[in-house]
Parts: sequence; C-alpha cells; structure tokens
Amino acid sequence: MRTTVRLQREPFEPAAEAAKLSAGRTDVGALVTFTGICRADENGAAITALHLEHYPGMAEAEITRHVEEACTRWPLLGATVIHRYGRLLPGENIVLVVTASSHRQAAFAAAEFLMDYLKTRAPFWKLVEKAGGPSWVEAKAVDDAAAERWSKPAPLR
Amino acid sequence: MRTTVRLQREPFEPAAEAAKLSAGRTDVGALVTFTGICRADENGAAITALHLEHYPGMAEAEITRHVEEACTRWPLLGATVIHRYGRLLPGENIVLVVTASSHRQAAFAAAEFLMDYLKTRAPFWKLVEKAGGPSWVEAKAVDDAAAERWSKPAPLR
Amino acid sequence: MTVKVLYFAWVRERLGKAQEEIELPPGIDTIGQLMSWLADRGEQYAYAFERPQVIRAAIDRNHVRADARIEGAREIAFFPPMTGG
Amino acid sequence: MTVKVLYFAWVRERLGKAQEEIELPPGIDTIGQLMSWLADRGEQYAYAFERPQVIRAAIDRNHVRADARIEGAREIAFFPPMTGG
Repeated sequence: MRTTVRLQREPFEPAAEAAKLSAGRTDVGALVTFTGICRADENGAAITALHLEHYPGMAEAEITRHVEEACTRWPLLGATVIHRYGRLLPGENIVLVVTASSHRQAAFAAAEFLMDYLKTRAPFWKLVEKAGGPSWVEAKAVDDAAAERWSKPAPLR
Repeated sequence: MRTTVRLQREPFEPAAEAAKLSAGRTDVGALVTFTGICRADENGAAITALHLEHYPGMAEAEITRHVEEACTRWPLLGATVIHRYGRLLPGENIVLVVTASSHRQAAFAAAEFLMDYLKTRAPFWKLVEKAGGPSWVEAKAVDDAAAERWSKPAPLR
Repeated sequence: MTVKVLYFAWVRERLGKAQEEIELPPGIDTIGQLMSWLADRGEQYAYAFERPQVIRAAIDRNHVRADARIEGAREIAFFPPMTGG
Repeated sequence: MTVKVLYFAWVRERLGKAQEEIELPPGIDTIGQLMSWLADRGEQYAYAFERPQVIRAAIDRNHVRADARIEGAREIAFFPPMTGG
C-alpha cells in the first residue's frame, strides 16, 4: 500500500501524484483522480478568492485515519490525499484524491468515500472574499447526506 | 460543453486530456479522471499482452451517444472518453474517462456511468496472450450488474 | 435482399472470416432466425453459433435482441458479450 | 484542571482569539456544559456560543458530541460545521 496524506499551501500536480501510485507496477488496473477546483462563484455570487482555514494538529491525523479506513473497506493498492490551505484564487486546485486498485469499483467507491469525508468531517473551513465582504461558507445538507451513506457497512460492489 | 470521443492505437496522456476540460475556465469545481490500465494478470494467470478488438463503425457512435446521455443526466461542463485498441502491454493505459462539473457528485456519477457502459455495452473485445496460448476475456456478471443500476432514472444526488 | 454481415472476436475466429455479403432467403425475418440459418451453413458456422443465446447482435450499428426484425438492414454484426473498458 | 482551548473559523472571529488556557471550574463535566459556561464569560463569548447546537467540538483532536465528558482532556476545540474538500 502506498498512502500519502499532505496538507500544504503550495499548489500540487495531480498527474504527478497519480503517476506515483501506478509507476513501476502492473497490478493497478484502475486509477481514479478527483481534483477539487476553486470556482469563481459561490451560490451565484462572484468570488475573488477563497481562504481555507484548518486545524493543523487534527486535520492530518483525521485524514490519515480515513485513508486507513478506506484501505480496510476496499482492496486498494494506493491512496493519496492532498489538501491545500491558505488563500486560493478561482481556477486553482484545492484538493486531490487519488485511489488505485485492481478493479474500478473499489477505486471509485474509495475516492467518493474520501471526498464525502473531506467535505463534511475534515477540520477545514472556507471563507469567501466577495464584493459584499468576506463570508464563511455554510455546510450543505446534501454533503452530509452523501457522507451518511458510508455509515452503513460497505457492500463490495 | 466540451466533449471528446476518440478511439486510437496510440497512447494517451491523462493529465493533458483532463487539463483540456478545465483550462481557462472557473466554473469547473470537480474533475474526475478514470484511467484503466492493463494489468499483468487475468484471474490470477500471468499475461504477456492484451489485444483489444473493436467494431470500428459502431464503437465511436455508441460511445458518443452515451457521452451525450451522460450530459443529459448530469449537469456536466465537459466529458472525454478515449479508448485504445490493438496490442497493449501490462502497465499501459487502455481507457480514459474524464468528467467535469461544478459539483463532485455529478462528475463522479457520470464517470462511473460511462465506465460501466464501456465495460458492458461498447463493442470492444479483449484477447489475452498468456503461457497456455491466447484466450478471449469473458464478460463478468458483476459488470452487468454495475451497468444495470443506470437503467433506472438517475437520482441527482 | 443482400446484407453485409460482420463477425467479431471469437465468432470471427471460429468462422475464419471477418465479414461477408449474404443473400437472405425468404422466411428469415429476425436476428434469431438468421443465427439458426447461419448455423446450418457448415461446420464452422455450427461451431460459431452453437450457443446462440450468448451471441450479441447489432443492426446498422445498434444493439438489438434476437427477436429484432432484420427487414431493411444494411449491416448486421454478430459478436460475443463485450469486454471493453 | 487547566485545558488548552482552540477556536476556528467564525467561532475564532467572534471571540477575537484563536486559543487560550482555561482553568475549568468544578461542575463543568461535559462539552455542552463547557459551552454554556463559556457563553457566560462576556459579550464576545455569548455571541460566539449563541447557537451551541451548531457548534462542533473536538477533544484531543477527535470529534466529540456535546455530551462527551471532558475529564482528562488536554486540548479542546470549538468550530463551525466543516466545509473542506
């Protein structure tokens, strides 16, 4: 198992991170890469930047624990999570999840599980800069519902 | 909507294809990339190569139709499908699906929908070269079951 | 009626050919009937179509079932279940 | 018992501080009781904790609910619902 969890201010390179999980091996049949990107609008209002605050001691430990849980739930050969913090401009990458497995169902399910987790339980908070002044992004019920589906034992599809 | 469907013998570059869907725009919030890779084993037996045969007239039209269907089912901003044919060695990329959307659920669902379709309904056939001689890969019931879940109207998660 | 018939994967291998032009005799109205008729054309055809229930078909590049009518078809294809992706 | 208390996002902004050391008085046994007690410490605290039901908490970097006991905690954090990813 190759696992990587990184929190950083700096940009990351999705392709290079994905390549690390499959390079030099021939047992990976499926590689899923999710890239979360800063959009120029938040609920229809134009934004100029996004600030990502996090809980430094807790975020890395919590994410690592969830990567380990994903490895228990699905037959993964590798998993990478990189989450940026600080000030980001529209178009910049925020978060990267890469999962590698022999089979696609495991890779897709694990990537969705990790993203649902990151959206709802990882200690990060978004502040948007916009014309009317800065405001904190509110948590969405749809994200909680998405995360909730993993609280049942996972069927191996 | 940026859509691309390509069948080719030549390798493709997943990162470059993914970048095309998000480059120069700030409405894409989620980019999902699925890469299917040739493994060195098929059901536990070592393979030396994979031959991908396809129905040239039908494959491109069928895939295009399914990309269009994905665009109807989910609010996508772009979708790319590239499928190789000919002889591939273990470690080589076989297939690429990239989906772009404002939100991750749509991008994930559309990528899974397209992969389930490609596995079960796109006119491609795999022949594996191995020690005991070549043999055709058999269709898997688990893939049919995965494809079947899209035959109901799609809930917009 | 003459129709172009294509074969793929092990259907093609068993027949030893990838395509042919076939003059359809009267009374062959569906894909299923065409498969039965083809199976009677000789040893290789019998081998290729020995399990017609596993063979998939397309008419003019659209998937169809065994009960699909072939009237008006220009191109018919027979192949095993697909294993792409 | 002295405990380090951390605040994030709008909880931090409303309080005007990111962390402090707090000497816990007797009778404050749970996260919920600690939030009530903090809300009584002044105007900024009252504002930060005016809707305790939406505030999330962690003890020693693990998510906990309002009824979690704080005995033995070294680090307690309060923050709004998370919006990462």
